[in-house]
Amino acid sequence: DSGAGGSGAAGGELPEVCQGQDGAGRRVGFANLGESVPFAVQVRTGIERVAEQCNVQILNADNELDPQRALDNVRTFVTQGVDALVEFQVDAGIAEAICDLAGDRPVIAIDIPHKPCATFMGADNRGAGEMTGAGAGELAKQKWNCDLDAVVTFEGFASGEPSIQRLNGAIAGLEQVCPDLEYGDFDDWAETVPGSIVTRVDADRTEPAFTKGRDWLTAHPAADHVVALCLNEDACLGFHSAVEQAGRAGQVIFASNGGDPSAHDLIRTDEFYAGATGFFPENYGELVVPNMIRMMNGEKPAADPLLMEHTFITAANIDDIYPAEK
Amino acid sequence: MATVMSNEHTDEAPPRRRAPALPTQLLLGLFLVALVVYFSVSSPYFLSVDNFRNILLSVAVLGVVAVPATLLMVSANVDLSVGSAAAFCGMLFAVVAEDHGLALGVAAALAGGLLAGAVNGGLVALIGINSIITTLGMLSVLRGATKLVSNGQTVGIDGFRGLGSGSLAGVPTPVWIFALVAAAFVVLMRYTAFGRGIYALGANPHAARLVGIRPAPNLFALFVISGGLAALAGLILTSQLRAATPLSAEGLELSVVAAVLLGGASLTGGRGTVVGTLVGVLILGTLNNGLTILNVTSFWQEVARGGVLILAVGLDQLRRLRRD
Amino acid sequence: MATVMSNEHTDEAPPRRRAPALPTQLLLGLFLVALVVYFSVSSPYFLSVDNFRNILLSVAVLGVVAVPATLLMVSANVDLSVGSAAAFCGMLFAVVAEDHGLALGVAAALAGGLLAGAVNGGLVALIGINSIITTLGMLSVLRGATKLVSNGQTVGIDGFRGLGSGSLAGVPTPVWIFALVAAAFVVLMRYTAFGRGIYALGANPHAARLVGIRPAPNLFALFVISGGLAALAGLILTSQLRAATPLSAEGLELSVVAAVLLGGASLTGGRGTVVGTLVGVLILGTLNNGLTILNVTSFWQEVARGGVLILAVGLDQLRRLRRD
Amino acid sequence: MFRLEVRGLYKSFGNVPVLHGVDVDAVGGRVLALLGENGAGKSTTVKILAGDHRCDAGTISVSGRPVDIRSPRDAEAIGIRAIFQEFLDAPQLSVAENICLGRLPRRGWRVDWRAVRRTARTVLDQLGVDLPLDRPVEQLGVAQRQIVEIARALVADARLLILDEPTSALAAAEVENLFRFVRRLRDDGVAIIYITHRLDEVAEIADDVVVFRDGRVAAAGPVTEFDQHALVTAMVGQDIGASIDLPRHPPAHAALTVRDVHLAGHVDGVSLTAHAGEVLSLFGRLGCGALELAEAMFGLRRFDAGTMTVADSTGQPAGPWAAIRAGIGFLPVDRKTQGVLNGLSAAENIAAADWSRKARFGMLSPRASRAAFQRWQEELRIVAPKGAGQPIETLSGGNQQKIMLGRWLERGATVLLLAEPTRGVDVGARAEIYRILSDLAGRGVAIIVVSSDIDEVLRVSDRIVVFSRGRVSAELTRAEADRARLTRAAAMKETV
Ligand SMILES: Nc1ncnc2c1ncn2[C@@H]1O[C@H](COP(=O)(O)OP(=O)(O)OP(=O)(O)O)[C@@H](O)[C@H]1O
Ligand SMILES: Nc1ncnc2c1ncn2[C@@H]1O[C@H](COP(=O)(O)OP(=O)(O)OP(=O)(O)O)[C@@H](O)[C@H]1O
Ligand SMILES: [Mg+2]
Ligand SMILES: [Mg+2]
Repeated sequence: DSGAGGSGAAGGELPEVCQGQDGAGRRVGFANLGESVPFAVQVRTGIERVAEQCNVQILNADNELDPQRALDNVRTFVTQGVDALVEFQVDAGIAEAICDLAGDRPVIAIDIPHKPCATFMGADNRGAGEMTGAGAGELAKQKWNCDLDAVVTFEGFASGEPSIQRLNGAIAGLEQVCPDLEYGDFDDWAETVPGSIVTRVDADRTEPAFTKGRDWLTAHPAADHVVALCLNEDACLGFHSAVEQAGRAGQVIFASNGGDPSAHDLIRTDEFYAGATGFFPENYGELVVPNMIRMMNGEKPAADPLLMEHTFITAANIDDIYPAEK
Repeated sequence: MATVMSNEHTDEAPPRRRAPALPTQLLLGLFLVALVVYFSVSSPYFLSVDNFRNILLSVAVLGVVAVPATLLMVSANVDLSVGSAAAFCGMLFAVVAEDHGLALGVAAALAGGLLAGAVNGGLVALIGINSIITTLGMLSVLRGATKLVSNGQTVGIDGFRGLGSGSLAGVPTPVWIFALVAAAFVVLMRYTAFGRGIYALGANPHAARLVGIRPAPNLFALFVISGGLAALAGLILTSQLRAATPLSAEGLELSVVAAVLLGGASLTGGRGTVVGTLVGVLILGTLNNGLTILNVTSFWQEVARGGVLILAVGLDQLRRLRRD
Repeated sequence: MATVMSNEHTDEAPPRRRAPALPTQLLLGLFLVALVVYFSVSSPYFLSVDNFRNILLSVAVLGVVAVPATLLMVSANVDLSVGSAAAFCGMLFAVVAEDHGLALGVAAALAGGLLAGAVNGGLVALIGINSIITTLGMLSVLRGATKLVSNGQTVGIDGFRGLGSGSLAGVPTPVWIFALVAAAFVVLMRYTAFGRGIYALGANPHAARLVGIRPAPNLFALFVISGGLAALAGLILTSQLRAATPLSAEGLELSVVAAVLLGGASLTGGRGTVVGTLVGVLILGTLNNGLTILNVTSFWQEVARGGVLILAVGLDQLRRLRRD
Repeated sequence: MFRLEVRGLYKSFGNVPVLHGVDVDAVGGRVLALLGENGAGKSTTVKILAGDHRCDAGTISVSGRPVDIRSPRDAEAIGIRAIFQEFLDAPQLSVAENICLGRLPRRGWRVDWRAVRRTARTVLDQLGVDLPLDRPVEQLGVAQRQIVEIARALVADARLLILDEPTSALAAAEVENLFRFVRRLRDDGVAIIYITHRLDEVAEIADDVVVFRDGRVAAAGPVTEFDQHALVTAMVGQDIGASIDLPRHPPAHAALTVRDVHLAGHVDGVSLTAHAGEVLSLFGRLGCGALELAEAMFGLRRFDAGTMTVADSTGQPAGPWAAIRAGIGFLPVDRKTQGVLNGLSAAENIAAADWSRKARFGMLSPRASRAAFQRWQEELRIVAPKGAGQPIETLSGGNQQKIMLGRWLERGATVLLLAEPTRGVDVGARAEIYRILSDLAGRGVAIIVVSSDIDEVLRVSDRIVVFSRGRVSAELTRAEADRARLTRAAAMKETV
């Protein structure tokens, strides 16, 4: 093995992020969700950064949001004789097949549980969603006294559990702050509930959110107190552009999940962008890597599940969270 | 001596029962009208100046690349890399503009698009590689390059709203651009030696060569034009969304192919018109808009979109079958 | 009166002094070998029985639909709906099997695939709609239908592992199936009147019709076969994943087109072989596998995949250019 | 006895009537020659018989029983086999497979490839030709492709064999072989419909004639009742008189010169000069190299060695575009694949070679194309029922050929390379074309005709260069030339 060349800590003391765990000589396969998703790229970058500091060699693969590709990647990792797997793919349904292939190697699954074999690490999707909804609700209460005409979500209907959990959570979080409205029961996933003020839109990327968002605005000409809840920043960016272009700025409050840098400017400058629930994907590595070393050494992870702490990023706290951006 | 027959046979042809031929484009136009009527009756929000502006705005980007794609298809080629090229150029613009200002950003985007087009053109026109394979390859190359440029992140950009969000005389700038491109191509394809040469090349490349039309430079120019307009589309998109994302314009190529084929062009070349493509583009845009406004659930929207696509082309075909 | 000439040497063109042509397929095979050698030298993990099994397994589903797609392309048609059809049939299977058992599930999946194929075939062969438009429409319809069937959710399925995860004589079942399908199509395309009729239809439909080959039933059958094999692919996929997901096999159609064109077929019909397609499929699979094993980052992989696609076809073209 | 009776056949395309109630009888054991000017409706009639077109009205009966021909399969069931004026082959498939197309011999469920090859070989032998059985037909020349077409029609047993201008691309030897074959079939009781514009062939092969004019039968009867003059009169509708001798031209300066040209496998050291104001014919058999030389002079093939001078510029043109710029025009042999721009109008087809000059700052007016069409329509007697805008592929074969020629007249080429210029052109128009060529020469154009038609060469040339196996075997003035000398020189194995 060539090992993790040029590690930051060879021989010397390990940096603090490693929590005292040295992964020298260990090879870990990391299959990423899909490198076309900005969030996933940040997860990878973070894991690579910490792994290098802790002397773990990371082998990368891209699941490309394709379940079949995810299986192929596990097979390739096994052939390469990796010591452990970090699996980031959103389809809970194929967890079993993945676990079978992984054998008795330790597995950490990111953002969705792989029940049979893996330690869960990542977002509390439901909880994060509730935080997003509540954040939007607080602003709505302040601006409009919760007098809402409509709620619209931008999400990926076919992107599996995380999307559903985050948006169901967001609706629930909003309801907690602004309770006296007709939301309808979305607990078992549904696209529409009769009589609900919620419209769920299948658009988790910028362009579709822009186009469908504009169409939605056209179909709701009288709605001037609207809350928009987004699966990610890309979607909220698209709808935000649509709102401005339709000349309806000030009629919509935005809140998103993720906290990608692309929305930081809006959070700072637009009083109607309530904020974003930070998932801090760049920090996933700090939980994944040390715990994975523990598991490869036969120890238990520091916690199971390994949950990220979420923060609702607003104009008020963003400069504290990202001081370097100022 | 042989029997020489008199010519006094009845001059009348036997009675014909056929309807006069309705041109494909007109039928397609009627189909579009039918869609509009249907949606107008079904929703109070559909039939409004505002909403037509929405529809036009939503198809402007598609239109800017579908129009040159028509001429490409007349030449029996396709450019499947337009979506990736638009995304790549949009990202180039955002990244360069961030550090070096808007003007340089725009220049970089246009240069990128023309270069991508020149690569496609070089491979297809000079080396002779099949255009589907070439541009399928470039689709992948440029999408990867887009992500490399921004490390897979969305890049927000400010102060560049005019191209995407401005308007003149009540008509949004992207729609003006789309209209200008379409008008330019109507002239190019009908009234220039270049345009007619492309029709000739598409109809019969060998024969076209024998009348002095040079395939290589003509096709090369066509791909470069397509690349340049993909860059323009990428700029409009970035300006509209105020951000360049690594996934922008994904799948645009399939909409382009659908619109151009809807408009009566054929992949075997020699056939296709800008007007047909315009109607094709509008059918796609109207359908998306109308279904969303009717609040049709997304799964049914997907089914309906496919169905209407088939129906629009099928009607024309059925009519021909009946006539023959 | 014409003068009668002796006919000693009216026959053949004069002797040709060109280098004997290296067939496209052989060149492509050499390209595949070069890829394998390159990856073997670059990584200690590439060259192993295990890894070749990985590669074969990863292309089996693609192969099962790319083989019939070859014959479709010989007939100058494409079926862009195969990915959606596979997902649809896999989902049908999972949903029906959940309530009514595996046997009924399999029956439903196959029926669904054949029906989808029959719809495609009916629209293309009987009504005469362009196959790109038709199957682009069906791509959308079937993907929507897949989500409707499961309300957009993934459906897990147990006790159906054999098709996807079993193996015989060390070779995984999906690879066996792929091999059988390929062998059947070699015979079909070379030694049956049906297969040769398809070549004739693709090469010149008018000529074929005039010698009594009927386009409609032949093309119809072809689409039904394609649909049936898409169903088989969907079943394999579902068995491998132990779940049917609404997004499975998305974009499969583009890989199919790439593999078939790589293999030397042409969208204008009349050309294409199973062996060529096999090599095309293996090039795609080897590339994905090798690049991942070399730990090439995903962005660069995307660039490299596009580049290699162009290179593989371009080499053949360059060689031809040089010869002329 | 097989007897096909066609009565009152009507056919229109769109609103253009083409056949106005024609009657045709084809009888087993007799060859019926179907004659008429270009566009008279000959091909349309036989396409209806073959099930390729449906007629609008009329009856067809076989041996007294009415039949309904709705598709090619119906025609085949009756025993009708046809080869068409335009090639209908499968270009990517092998010669053997093309010959057996649609009726591949089988052994059990599988195609018996040996029998395929055997069958193909047998037919080709009977035609006295040797073709590479495994080569895709797209790699063959026109004449070889035409032979494949003929062979296909001969493979199956026919009761009615239709041959639509089968010899237009063939040299005399193949024609003679074909005739032998046709006579044998006739003697076996097959009915044959033979369409041609070569009246000498009529005398040689036909038993009966039917002459079409403008979609009607203008004359019909046993061949013995017509002399050539009567046939022409019936076709054209008036007495066009005897063919007048074309005026001769004094040769002027050299317009195009090639020296020591080598084209690997085709031409082996040929030098020649064409002068302004003369008609120079390159005569020879199929594959003699004259055609390839003409193609090379137009920039379609590279010289392996040799020089070329046109006007003042030396060197081989880099491509057709360069040749055209140097004032050269080229009429290809294969109209369908190299000539017509299908989908484009007749007018655009005639103007296409001149677009670069007609365009002002790149802009091209459709009116300019229409004007070009009108300029040549009368002179070449082009029949286009729908006018200048009619898509070229819906014109009759002979009219397409006239447009191909008109293209270079419109361009005003100073050197014209014409390969088989009257292929498929009717007698009247042929005389017209000869007269035009003579006129052009009189105006100082250098004309090079590549032809394997001995009558054409004798009629039109000022000077004749005979090719044999890639070399010049004789050079004769018109005064020196006669059939015997030309034939001998073309068959010559060694150079003089
Ligand atoms: N598909 C079509 N659409 C319109 N007109 C057509 C079509 N096919 C043939 N025609 C017209 O029908 C007329 C007769 O054509 P046809 O091919 O039968 O002539 P022909 O006697 O065979 O002539 P030639 O000697 O030149 O081959 C022509 O004027 C032609 O333009
Ligand atoms: N498409 C084709 N076109 C022309 N020739 C072909 C074609 N396919 C095969 N052949 C030729 O036909 C001949 C016989 O082929 P093949 O081996 O398939 O015959 P077979 O009937 O199986 O004979 P055997 O009894 O020897 O197995 C070979 O020379 C082969 O090259
Ligand atoms: Mg004819
Ligand atoms: Mg054999």
